[in-house]
Amino acid sequence: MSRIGVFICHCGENISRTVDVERVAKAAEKISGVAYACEYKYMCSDPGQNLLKKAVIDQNLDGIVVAACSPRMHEKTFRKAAQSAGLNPYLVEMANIREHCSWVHEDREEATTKATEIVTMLVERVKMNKKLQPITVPVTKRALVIGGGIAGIQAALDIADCGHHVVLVEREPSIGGHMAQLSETFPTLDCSQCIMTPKMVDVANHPNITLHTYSEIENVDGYIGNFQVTIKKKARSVDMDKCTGCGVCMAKCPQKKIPNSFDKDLGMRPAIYVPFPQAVPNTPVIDRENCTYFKSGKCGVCQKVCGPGAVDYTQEDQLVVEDIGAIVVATGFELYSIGEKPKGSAIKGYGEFGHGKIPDVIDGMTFERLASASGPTGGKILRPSDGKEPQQVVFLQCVGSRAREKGISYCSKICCMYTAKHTMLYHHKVHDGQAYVFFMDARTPGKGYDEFWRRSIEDENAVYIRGAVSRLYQKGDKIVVMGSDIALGIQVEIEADMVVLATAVQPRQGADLLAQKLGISYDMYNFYSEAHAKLRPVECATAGVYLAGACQGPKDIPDSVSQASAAAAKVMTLFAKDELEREPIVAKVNDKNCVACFYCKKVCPYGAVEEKEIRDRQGNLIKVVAWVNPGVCGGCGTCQASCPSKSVELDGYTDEQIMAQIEAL
Amino acid sequence: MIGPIGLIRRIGPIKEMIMHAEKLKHDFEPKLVAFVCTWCTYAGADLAGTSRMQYPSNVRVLKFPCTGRIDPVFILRAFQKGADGILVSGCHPGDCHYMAGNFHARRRFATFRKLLEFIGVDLERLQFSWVSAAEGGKWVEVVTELTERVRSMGPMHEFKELELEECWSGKLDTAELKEAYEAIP
Amino acid sequence: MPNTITEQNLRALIDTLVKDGSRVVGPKAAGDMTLYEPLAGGTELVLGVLPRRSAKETFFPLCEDILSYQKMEGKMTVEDIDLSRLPSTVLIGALPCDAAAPGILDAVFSWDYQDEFYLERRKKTTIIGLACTKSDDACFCTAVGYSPAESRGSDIFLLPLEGGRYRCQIISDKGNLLVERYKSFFTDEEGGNALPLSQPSMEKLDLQKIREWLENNFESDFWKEIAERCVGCGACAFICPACHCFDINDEGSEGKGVRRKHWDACGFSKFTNHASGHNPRDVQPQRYRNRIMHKFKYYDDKFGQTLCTGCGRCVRACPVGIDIAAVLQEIMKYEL
Amino acid sequence: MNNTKENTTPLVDNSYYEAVTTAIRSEARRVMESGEVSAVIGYKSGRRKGSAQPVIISDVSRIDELVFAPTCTNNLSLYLTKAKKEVSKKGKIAIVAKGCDLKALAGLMSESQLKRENLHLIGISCAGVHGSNVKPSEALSAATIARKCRECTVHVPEGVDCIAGTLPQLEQLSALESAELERLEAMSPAGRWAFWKEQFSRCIRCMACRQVCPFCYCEQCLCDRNRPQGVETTPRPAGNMGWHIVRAMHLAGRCAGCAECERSCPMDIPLNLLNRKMANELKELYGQEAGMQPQEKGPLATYKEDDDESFIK
Repeated sequence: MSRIGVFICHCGENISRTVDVERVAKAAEKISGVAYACEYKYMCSDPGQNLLKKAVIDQNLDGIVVAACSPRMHEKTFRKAAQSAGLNPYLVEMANIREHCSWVHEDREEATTKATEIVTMLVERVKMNKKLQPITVPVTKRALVIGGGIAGIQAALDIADCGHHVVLVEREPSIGGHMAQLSETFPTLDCSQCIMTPKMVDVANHPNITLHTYSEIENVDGYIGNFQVTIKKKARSVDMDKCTGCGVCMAKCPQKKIPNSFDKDLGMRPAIYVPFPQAVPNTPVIDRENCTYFKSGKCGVCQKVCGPGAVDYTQEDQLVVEDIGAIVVATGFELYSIGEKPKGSAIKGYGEFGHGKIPDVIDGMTFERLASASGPTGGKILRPSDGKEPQQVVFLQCVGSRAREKGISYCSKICCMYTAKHTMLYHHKVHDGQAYVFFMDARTPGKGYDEFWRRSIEDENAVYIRGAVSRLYQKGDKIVVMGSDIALGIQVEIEADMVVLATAVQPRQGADLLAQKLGISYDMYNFYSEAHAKLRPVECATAGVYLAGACQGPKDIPDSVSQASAAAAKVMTLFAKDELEREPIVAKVNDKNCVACFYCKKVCPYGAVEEKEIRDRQGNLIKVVAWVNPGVCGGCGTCQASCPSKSVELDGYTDEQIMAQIEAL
Repeated sequence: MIGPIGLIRRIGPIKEMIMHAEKLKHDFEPKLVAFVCTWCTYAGADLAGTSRMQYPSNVRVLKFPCTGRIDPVFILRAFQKGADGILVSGCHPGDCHYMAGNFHARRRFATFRKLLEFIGVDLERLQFSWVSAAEGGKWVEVVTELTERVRSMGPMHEFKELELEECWSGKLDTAELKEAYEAIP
Repeated sequence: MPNTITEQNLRALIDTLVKDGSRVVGPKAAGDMTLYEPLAGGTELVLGVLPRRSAKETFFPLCEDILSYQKMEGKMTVEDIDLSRLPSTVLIGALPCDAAAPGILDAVFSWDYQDEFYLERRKKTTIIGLACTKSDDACFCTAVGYSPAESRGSDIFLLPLEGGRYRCQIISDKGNLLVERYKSFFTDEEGGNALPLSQPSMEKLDLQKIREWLENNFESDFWKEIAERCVGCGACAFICPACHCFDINDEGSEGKGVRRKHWDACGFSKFTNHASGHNPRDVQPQRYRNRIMHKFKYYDDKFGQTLCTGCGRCVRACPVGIDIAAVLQEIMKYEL
Repeated sequence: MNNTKENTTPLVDNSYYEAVTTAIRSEARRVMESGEVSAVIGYKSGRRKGSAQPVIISDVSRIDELVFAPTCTNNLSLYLTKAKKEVSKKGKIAIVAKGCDLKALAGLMSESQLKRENLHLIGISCAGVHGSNVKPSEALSAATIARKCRECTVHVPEGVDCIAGTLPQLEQLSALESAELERLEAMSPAGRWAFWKEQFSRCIRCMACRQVCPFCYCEQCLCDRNRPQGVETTPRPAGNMGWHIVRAMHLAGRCAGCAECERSCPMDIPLNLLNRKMANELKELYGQEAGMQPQEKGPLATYKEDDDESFIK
């Protein structure tokens, strides 16, 4: 006979406003097997938890149902509380009468009935709950950081400084990411490269960091503490060990007219190249698509001129497997290309802004390269079409962002600030030029941000027009920008020399594919999802995977760096122990009933099912059965639903528990 | 994938009906059971809660780690135990927390519903959906639609009738039995 | 002395019995087959076909509730079945192999424990048997001591005559009572000549010898040889007029449910499965041996009858062609 | 379940059965005598004229008991599964298999229950076998042939070690089962429910359908489990419906179509309609069906990312 305790939470008034909690408690008392039922204002508070602990001891409870908020919110809290009172934490279940009841229904009668029924179902379930013991698994104290932008670099350095080994993987030939492309940074206008490159060098020199550039994640196996990550090192065609970075090959390469994507295609580079002079590692890569040797088999100049003999045309993609304990994902962002509709995206393009057709309509990053001292124009603001200095520049904010009808509803967060910065940089370089900004709102929350924005208007002469642009078109060598000024209620037409679009910040293309390899979730825009928006903002729901930077959502540099350090701290917390405790929600096989059809093995997404031989004492084979490796099992339960004889059961979600709930319908 | 924007607009009238119109009383309130995965749909239903969206109170939610864990027997049992409509909902393809559980579930239920259809169960009572953690609005839409549909269909007699039936030889031919039988809603 | 009835009147009698509130059970078309089922009227009666299932379920249902329970606020209440609700029944058109069975089963159901469910139904049922005119090569009633004209077990026994009449023998008081009450349906004419009855071909077996052989051959290789092929279903037991094993199951939840009694079969592996997981009859030959032992030895030892009326149903139904008559013939070949 | 209006003219000449019987015996003798196999699973005659029953022969002297006749209906692969632990499976075993039985053997190999190298397959060029409720002495005719055989696509087995007999010229028979399926599919849901309710109400839960099924080799059937009870064990309409739904679901994607369940049902429930329907659906949905060669994964043990999801909102 069970002795279940039922605790109904008012959640202040969040629940009790619509649910008659006293009535629910009274009804709960009458359920067979319930030994104690009560209601309380805030169950999650200290006194609330104490109430629960006291009842566990005084009433000798062997199961608990807390009817309160979502288990996703407080299940851990109450399980911990019960555990401290001596009850196995897995004998605690939560009845969600807030998110699934009081907040979504207004009729008090209906909500009370529903709450009572939810509680009844959970009471029946908890009767079938079994005591479970946490599973301990060893932790490999090596971290993988995916992405070598500022977030990835920060996370890698922090973890490495703590004494743990870090494997840093970057897709491009050099680390540095977007920050290496920027000219100056807001709100201080210090040079981006000046603060970025030392960190890049630190990474290269750090004894605890293994750097894989020009590499991608091929596959991820395993689980927290015990990942096996396969990294594909793309063929560089240059031997990293032999190359001294002298740069002769690049100077001699006859192919010199390849648009450099680092410079947003404004500058040119040879076929054997480093993306920018301060690249780390400073080892060139042969762009095989554009290399004459690879295209026609003729040339081979770089190999001939290379003193150390580092150029190797025969190099192939290489797969490296690393044992990893924790993964920090810092794959960053890219700017929405408005000219074309990204494949498979729900987002609609902006044909009306002429991007991609009118050469002097550029995006924010292109402007950064124009303004950068190391950029294609040496820091001069010259428009791409004819190299003239633009006298009137129009900046458009919220291109893509906050445009629900175009498919993106979020705010890209950094554009207000960088557009303000752009107007300043422009004004600094073209003193008599005029900057216009079309904007919806100026969003400047951040230390020193609003002051910075005001400066662009008050000191740097930028004209801010509140309103939207409906159309722009080429007229001679001018671009006519038609828009409205809603403050004055008039139509505006500006003949601009150049237009800069603050396009939306988006996750990297293929972010969803990486997420699928990692088994982490992502939102409708492909931004990675954190485990909890407020309380677990740097962890993924998948244990052992952490997030840093703009891959989770638009972020500026300080936010990315903070999150990176936070993720690093999470990794270090994990690495502080030799073993970690896992939720014991894993599948177990009943050896007696298993007939070894291995349906479970066929459907297991984790490869957790193995074949086990059962032998008698003399060593004779009795039978072969399935066996689930508890360390590898992810706990999805697909095996159980597939098992014809139900010889495999997922702890925590057994058939008995579920059937009990169904019986109580 | 349906974005939340589109949804809010679509939910509008329903929400209005619930919140502003005179609350409609129905002769029949169906019992709905939702089998959902914890990572996507359960979280989506939580989001509907935190966003204070309103939907009919007929649904009871059973939480599973993954749709891959949901056994067709549960559906059968729920119908036998009085469910008038059933919803099975999980993560969108590719979003499964366990990589592939929902893919397996998709095949399993594609097959199972064909079987139920052949047996003569009206599939209008059985809804499958993908509702992500971000789609509180879609959760509301799916639940509201199913509730209204099943309400208009009336109670699910078939399985409940079977529960009360006996083989002829075990039947006690009494008025009481007849009465009990006729009392089935 | 009313001693014949026309087929027309027989059917009319059914109509009247039904009208008078009796449950009338008899062979009735069910899809492509015939089953003993409650008749709504005389036209439903099918004559001259051996129903697929035996008539035992008139007394011993496939499944019946024996009590119900409910727990309210920690208190358990148990409600018994009101047996007075069981309807008075006439089993009509039972062939000799079926009509004979209840007489055999009475012994076990009223032995150390009085099975009130069986006995109450038995008490309330009048059996009108019918001589058999149609047999096939699976039939072997003659081999086990019965015959197509066997009236044992019937309260009234009908013998088909030429011209659509039946001669009726009143066997018991119960039979007499029924005939008295519905006298008008019967006539006291002699009727015509008796129709030829069926003639099962199998010779009479020496059941005593078989019993003795069984006594000495519990551990014979014979069992493996004949029953290795047995798949362990319950088809033979369930359609058998004499098999009477049952299981009791509680169905429902902790709070509310019903206790049910339903047919079981010794061929099932779970029939003897212990809670510990140990199964004393672990393989099929052991289970089949029990079937034969029970029918031809144990029951005989205890109650002096064999549990087989030779209806041949199991022979026809066995998915793997196990032929109990052939098994007995096999045993007969052995030296004692 | 046989249409009595059908023609009772024998479909094949008796010499065909004699030839098949001779071929089985000679192959069985060869592999037994050479010591290649330890036993032969085949058919032998029964008491009733024309009847046959499965037999497991491990003694060469008994080889001549083996026969083939229209009553050799059983799918013998059943005897190789774990459900039949009384049958010793040590060493290599020879088994007589019709085309439909061979599909079951392939399925069992896919499910790690059998290994091809442990089997010597004596395939039958099969003209068809009796349906249920046929008097054993009757000849194979349009009236007595099993419904499954009318639509057989595997008269001649493939990938076996020897083929017994040559297939005689066969008459094209009408596809009764397909027609019945179509009839049911055209019904309203309520009509189908009434049909199956009526069929299942006759079920006595004798479990013959399960026990003869080569794929029901579970150590413990889900339907025998009482903690928790997924399906009521008592033979009442509710549990019967539950059992048959679960059975069909568990066989979906596995059933090889031997229709033994339907033949063995003493209550004539057309169970193969369910199996056949599920096989059709799975073939249409995922392009997979039971064949004479083992498959790595059945349709429900795998998935494709672009599987149909038109039914999902």
